[in-house]
Amino acid sequence: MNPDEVEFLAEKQLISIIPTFNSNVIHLISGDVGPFRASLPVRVPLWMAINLKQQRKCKIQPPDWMNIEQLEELKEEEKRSKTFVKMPSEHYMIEAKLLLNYATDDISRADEIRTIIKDIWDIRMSKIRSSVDTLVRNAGFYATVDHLTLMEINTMRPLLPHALDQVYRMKKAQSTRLPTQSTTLSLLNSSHRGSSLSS
Amino acid sequence: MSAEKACALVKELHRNQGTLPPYNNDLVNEVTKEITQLIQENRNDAQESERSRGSDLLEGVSYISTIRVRHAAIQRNLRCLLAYHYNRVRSLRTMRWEFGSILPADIKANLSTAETNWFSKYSSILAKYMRSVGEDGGVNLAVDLHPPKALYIEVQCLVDYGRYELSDGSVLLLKKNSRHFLPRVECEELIRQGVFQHIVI
Amino acid sequence: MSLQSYTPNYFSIDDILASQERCPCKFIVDIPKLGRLNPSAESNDLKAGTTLELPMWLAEHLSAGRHPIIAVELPRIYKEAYREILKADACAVDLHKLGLYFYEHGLYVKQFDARGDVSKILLETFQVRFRQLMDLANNIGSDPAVQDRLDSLERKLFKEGHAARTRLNTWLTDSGTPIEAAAMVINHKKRKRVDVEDII
Amino acid sequence: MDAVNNSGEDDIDINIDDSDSEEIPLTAAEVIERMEEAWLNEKFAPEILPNKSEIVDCLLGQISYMEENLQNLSSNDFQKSLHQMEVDRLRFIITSYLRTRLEKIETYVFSIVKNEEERSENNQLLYLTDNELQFAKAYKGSLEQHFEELLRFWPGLGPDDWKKDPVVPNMSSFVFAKAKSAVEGVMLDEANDDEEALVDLQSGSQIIISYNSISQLVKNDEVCLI
Repeated sequence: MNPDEVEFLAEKQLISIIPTFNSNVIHLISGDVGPFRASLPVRVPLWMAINLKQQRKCKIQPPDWMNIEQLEELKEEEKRSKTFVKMPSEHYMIEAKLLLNYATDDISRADEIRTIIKDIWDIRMSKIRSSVDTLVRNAGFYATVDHLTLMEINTMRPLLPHALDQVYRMKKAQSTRLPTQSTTLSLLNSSHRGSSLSS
Repeated sequence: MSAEKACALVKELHRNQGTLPPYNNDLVNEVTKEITQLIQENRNDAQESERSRGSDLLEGVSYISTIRVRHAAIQRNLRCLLAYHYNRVRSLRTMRWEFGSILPADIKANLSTAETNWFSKYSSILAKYMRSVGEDGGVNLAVDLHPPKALYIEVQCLVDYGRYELSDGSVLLLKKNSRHFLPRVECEELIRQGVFQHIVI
Repeated sequence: MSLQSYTPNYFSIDDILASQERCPCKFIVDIPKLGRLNPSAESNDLKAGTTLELPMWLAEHLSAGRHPIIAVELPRIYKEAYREILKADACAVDLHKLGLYFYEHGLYVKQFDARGDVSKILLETFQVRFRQLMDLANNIGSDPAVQDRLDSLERKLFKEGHAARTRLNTWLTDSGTPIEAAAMVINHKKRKRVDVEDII
Repeated sequence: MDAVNNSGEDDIDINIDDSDSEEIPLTAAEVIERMEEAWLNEKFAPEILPNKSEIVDCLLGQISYMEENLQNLSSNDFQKSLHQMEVDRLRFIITSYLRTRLEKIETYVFSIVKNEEERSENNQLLYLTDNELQFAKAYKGSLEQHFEELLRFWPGLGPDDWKKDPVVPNMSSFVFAKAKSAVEGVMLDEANDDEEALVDLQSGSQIIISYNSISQLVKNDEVCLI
């Protein structure tokens, strides 16, 4: 899957904005949003928040976890832990990327936050690489990937599943032969096909 | 005998992955000739084996293993021949999605007559399917290939394209290097066809 | 975009090319009229006892069934001497040089190896070499020369992995991913450019 | 602004034909959620899955209703652009889903048509929609014709080996999956018959596993692919 498709899935997540305009409820197909009252926070899907922000119609309220203290703690925990730590958001990387790109002015200490999140991502990526290697070496036919976010899982594609597919092929019982070969019987039948001898 | 020519057809596709080389009529003819000859030889030998088995006087000659070797060669030639045509058709299919229903002239020139026919047949099968989806006259599956990010995007024209009509009826003159700010849905196909380049700021 | 990882099928170009790889075969019976299979002999018939290098598709066919015509031997690169080298340090071996279709050919060859050693060495080699393939695809401090030492199956995995990594890097660093021209359209333009250069 | 007052929160009466064949009224939001899930399942499953035409048709209906209403809005209405964005997003999922299915139908056309005919004979749930089946048959016909034309040179009866050994999906491909509820006793496919093992999945747990171990669970909506 393309990373922008994963991003697309994450964009339906709700986030708080502070609108600079007034408007009635908007009846989207996916449900109602609003009403919008200037300076009163309201929850909208992420894609809409970015869209409104680009039109300078709102400020975005960063999610609670997007602060230095909490992220530092998370980073330390991720370093200490052998397994993957549960992230405060299912799409932490995407939210961070979008907000840091489009709403930097709404986030305090944005640059530091960017660095810490990148650190956390990198630590997790390196854990992912060693687990992928272990999985292929052990020829495991099943593994849990709990606490990994969708974007992180997607970074294992296509290498991990495709490598396991090949391991599986190689492990398959010795006796199996490819189906393309014909047996002696059908061979003689077809070599006589159309010849005048076939009675 | 060892299906070298047939394999050369397949190698030709392997060397040209991602494009469609000219249809190799000569080589295809040589392969079909080889197959026809092998079949004929096998028939003759089968008859001779049968005849000698029928007569008590002669020491029977068995061509069973000869026939078997040739049969393997026939099967192999056939497989390569079909794989050549199958994989070419699969490329044509991809081209229908990427270039649209009208192929560039130099690509068209690389097709056999049968392939040209197949291409138009595929185009109409596909169009018929797209029209049948939903209840309101169908869905165009050749657009909306990417998750939408913005309603309007900036594009630069890469060729002198000429007049281009938008869905609201207005007409644009597309010149090489001209820049436009257009609804994404209106540009997507031209970007895929290499007329526009999407400018990301 | 491919729907799934490599799986051989009747129309598969890779499987056809892999089954073109040869192995030594000894004829058990005479084959009248087919002396021409042996380029170094001039007789009309092919005599029992002759050993020839036959492509796998033919070897497989002629050795099958209740009345095999030939006995197939292991190709050199799957014999013990080479297996020992692979066991010692699979990562150091230039598989590409050993056989373009090292794994695919091996998967055919293993049916002629009753003891299962070939099967085992294929799997072990793949598993041991996977890490360097993955690192290479992810651009992480791997020697780029490694790419030339991959066999065709590994090369396929590398290409897919590398393409995915490039998309991810673009996503991580750029503000938005541009919509791009279709792959065949790009190839078509490239070729046109080459043609023009030929004329000039 | 009431021109665009559609059934955002009302129940939409669509009949999802589940195995227990109850009529479950769904909200539009739930329909979208199912569409997303169907999209991902179809994207990652090696085989073609039972069609979700009732969801697709329902959403397409919502989209055309919305687009009709949008025509009455002035183009600088900022609400219009939000509605348009949402419509584009939904259209992307639907078309991507349908494209994935078409691609599978083309790639595996011989086995898909055959399996579908067997299902029809046995009165089982059909996987393809009517128009997909029509497309599949026409596509198959076009290939057969192309090959038959090519094989006209063949002395006597032309061969049909290529029909017997069609391209089939690799059902043991590895996929990522998530348990929607707790599932007990998933049979692992260990490539060797003698090494079968069972695993239990907790609700919400994520795994990588070979598709044939969970294909039925995906179709029953107990597990989704991610």
